[in-house]
Amino acid sequence: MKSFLQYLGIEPERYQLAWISGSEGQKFADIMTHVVAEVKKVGPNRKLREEHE
Amino acid sequence: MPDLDRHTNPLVPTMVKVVKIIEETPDVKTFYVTTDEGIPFKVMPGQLAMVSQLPVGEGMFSVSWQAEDHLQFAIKRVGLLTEALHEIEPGQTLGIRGPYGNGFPVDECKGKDMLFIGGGIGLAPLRSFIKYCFAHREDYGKITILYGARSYADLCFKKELFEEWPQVPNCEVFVTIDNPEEGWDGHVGFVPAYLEEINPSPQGTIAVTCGPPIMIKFVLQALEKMGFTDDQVITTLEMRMKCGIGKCGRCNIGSEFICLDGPVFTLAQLKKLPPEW
Amino acid sequence: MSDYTAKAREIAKKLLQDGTVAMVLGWEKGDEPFVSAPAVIRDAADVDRLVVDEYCIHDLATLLPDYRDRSEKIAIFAKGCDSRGIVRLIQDRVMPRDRLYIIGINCPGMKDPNEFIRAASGLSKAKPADKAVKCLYCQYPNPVLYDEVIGEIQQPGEDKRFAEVDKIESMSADERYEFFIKEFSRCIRCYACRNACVACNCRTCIFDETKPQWVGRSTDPVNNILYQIVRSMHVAGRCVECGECERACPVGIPLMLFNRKLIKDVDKFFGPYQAGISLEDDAVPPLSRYRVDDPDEFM
Amino acid sequence: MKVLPADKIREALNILAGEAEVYAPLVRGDVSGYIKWTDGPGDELALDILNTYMPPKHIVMPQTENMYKFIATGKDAQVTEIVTAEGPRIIFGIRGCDLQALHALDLAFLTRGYEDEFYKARRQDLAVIARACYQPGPACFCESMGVDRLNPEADVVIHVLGEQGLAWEPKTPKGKDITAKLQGILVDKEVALPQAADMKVKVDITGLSEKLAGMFEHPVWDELSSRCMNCGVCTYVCPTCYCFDIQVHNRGEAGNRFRCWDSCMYKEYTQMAGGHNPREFKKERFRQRFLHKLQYFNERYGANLCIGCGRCIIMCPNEVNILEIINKLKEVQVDA
Repeated sequence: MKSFLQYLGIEPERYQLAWISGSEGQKFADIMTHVVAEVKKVGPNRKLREEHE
Repeated sequence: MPDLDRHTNPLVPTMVKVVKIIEETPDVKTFYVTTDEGIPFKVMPGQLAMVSQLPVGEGMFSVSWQAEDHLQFAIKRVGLLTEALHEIEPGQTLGIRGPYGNGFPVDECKGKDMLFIGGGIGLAPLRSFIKYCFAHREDYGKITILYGARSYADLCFKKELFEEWPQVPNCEVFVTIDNPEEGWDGHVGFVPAYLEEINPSPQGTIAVTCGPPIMIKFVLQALEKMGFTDDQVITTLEMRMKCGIGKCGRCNIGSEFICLDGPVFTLAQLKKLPPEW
Repeated sequence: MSDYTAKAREIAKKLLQDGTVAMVLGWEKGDEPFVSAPAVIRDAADVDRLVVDEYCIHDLATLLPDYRDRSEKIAIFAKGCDSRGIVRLIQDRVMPRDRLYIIGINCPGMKDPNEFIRAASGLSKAKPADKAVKCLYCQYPNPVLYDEVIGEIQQPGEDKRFAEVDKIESMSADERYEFFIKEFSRCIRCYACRNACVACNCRTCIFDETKPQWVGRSTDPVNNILYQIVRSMHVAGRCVECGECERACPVGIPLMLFNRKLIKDVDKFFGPYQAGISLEDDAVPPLSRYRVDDPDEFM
Repeated sequence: MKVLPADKIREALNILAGEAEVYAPLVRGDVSGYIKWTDGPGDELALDILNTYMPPKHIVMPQTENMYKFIATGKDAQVTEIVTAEGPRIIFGIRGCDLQALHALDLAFLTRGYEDEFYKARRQDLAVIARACYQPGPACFCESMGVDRLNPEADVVIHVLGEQGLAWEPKTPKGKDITAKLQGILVDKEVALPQAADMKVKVDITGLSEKLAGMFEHPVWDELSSRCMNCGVCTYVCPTCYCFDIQVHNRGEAGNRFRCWDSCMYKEYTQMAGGHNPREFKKERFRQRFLHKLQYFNERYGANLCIGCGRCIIMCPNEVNILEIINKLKEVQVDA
């Protein structure tokens, strides 16, 4: 999926997937922080948004 | 720019408020809707209206009664829209457009004995006609109501069914449920079979039926066996509808549109149409 | 291919006459020499309608799901690509192997009747090609599964299937996005790509599902592309590269660019894997089975 | 006769586009259709192909058309705007077949009960510059469907003369208005109109509608539908297929309800919330399409819903051919 979205021109930073168990609170926090930081780097998304008037 | 309050565009809803909600059965609720200026439009028994919950969707429902100051819809929870409708509370604004369809031939039935045969939520459209007959009691002869549902809990309009309607002069009410259950000492069995037991006379009688397709099918057979002619039998059909005004295409049976030319047909009319219902 | 038709009629006649099958899925001629069209033959007396020529491009396996809830035995003609589609249907439990009598066709490549019809119609000035687009990169001209086979064994051409995918991959992200949005802006959402697909065999398609509705029905580039993302992901690992989706598309969207990208990725992450070439247990599509060592990269 | 010289056609379209939306037969990449004229790069005016792949119906019923906007907050909801797309539009170069299709749409949307106001808004200010069709194609059978291809009933009729340009014949007051706007570039000239070629395909549909009324349950539908794969290509490229769906789109509290083309070929089209589907299988949906075209529409509006343009034959991926179907329907025996 990631590779496919990238192929469509979507920045890979925007789609991340990780396995986190219910007991891994810290891992969840770390990954979320990481995702937010990565997405901030690429800026607001303009692609695949419904410009439906 | 069209006037939003008084637009005449048949595809754009008018806003109405839900003033009361009654729980009829575990999956049927009756909604009372109205506007500050009274009912949004007048409907004849058997006519339809498109009810929408913005933003969920729109669905066509039979108006189960037009009271003086509000319209009633008895709605069964079956899909996405009806599930959403079952979640709302009084005070909710809904969209409504209509009235659509032909409605029951109330004038043609004047002077006749009336036999109403309903199953499940199929009583909702019949109810508008039944109550119309009661409101114009002198215009109609003997009124017989036969109604069935899967269980006692699934019977709609219980208060009317058991308390009010049996009190109406020259009116008989028969109720049945599909399977025996504790506390129920009434009739048990399917509607078509019960109909044959009651064996009403076709003499000067109009039979009106509405219910699940399979019930309608067997009721029609039973009526035919009892000697009802095709002109004496009226039923209402349902189809998926989107526009309500005979344009969008899907609700046709042959060259007739259910939303416009129906939903009420006599069996004689139906037999001229392709058997696609 | 001149002798294929006679052989096909002979086989079909025998199968119908001795009661091996109740019907034959083949092709018959239309009203133009360049039209061969799918045909269902139930009577041995009608086998002379059958033809197998260079215009028999349609994947007849696409029609098999119509008969899934019945029990009669069906004879079906299958080129290399079609036979892979049949493997798919058997693996997907749409059609049991023993209800099929597969008459394989070793296929030298087909011409696309639609290209000819369009050229002849006066609606297009494009010249029809000698070989249909979907046949250009064929690696399986000979059926992978059959009860009987017609014709000489064919040699596949050089494997250049991913050349165009590689070209897209070498573009920048924005260029890729612009390219696809432009292509999909002309999609009319007729769902021909879905219906022409042998891997699209769900009883209720996600796009027909209304509770809830997953993809918007409005026709705009974004909803169109979302539709195609869902569709192609759905057949990822199950696409047999028959190219029918792209052929069926009335507005010429290069849909195989999506399918081949996913084929390439599935092969890279889970492979080596080719969909629909074997009925063995380990030939089940990678995304239809679970293994502890499945890679995360595809997610 | 007035003539629009070949080298002035672009200029004429630009003049008209200054006052109205002009839709002309254009080729754009792999597709052709009646596309809004902007004189943009990549669009090629296609007067030398027979017809466009996509029909002109979207001019009066866009594939996706917004109907109204709303806001729904908590228990409140209101319609905030009804979107009616009024304003002058011109279709340029449409042929008799597509024009007759437009008249069929008029019957469906503007007669028998309600008027469809969204359709009406797009339709009422529409001027038609139709093209007399002298060279029908091999899949064309419009004459059999009652189309007058040489004298289409339009505001202006044009005759394509090749290098000499277009003979220009205003027919109605609306057509005269349009002609007046092109005063500077139209020239008066004696020209010979092209020789009309005969239509190769003919099919007699007399009595077919009546015959079909008794064929609903005929087994022939099984055979006829066997080739079809139930995609919607034929319905979307058909200039007369007009079925639509009503859908909603919202983001947060605000949204809009729109309608979009729908197709009787899809299972979802008649799928009811309770689970019942009167047209569950391929045969039923296939039959619906052809009966609607050849019987139902006729019974209801007194016209055919097929105008013989041949697009469905040309575009069908599985070679379903309405002519073949009509001929087979005519052949079969119906028990009285």
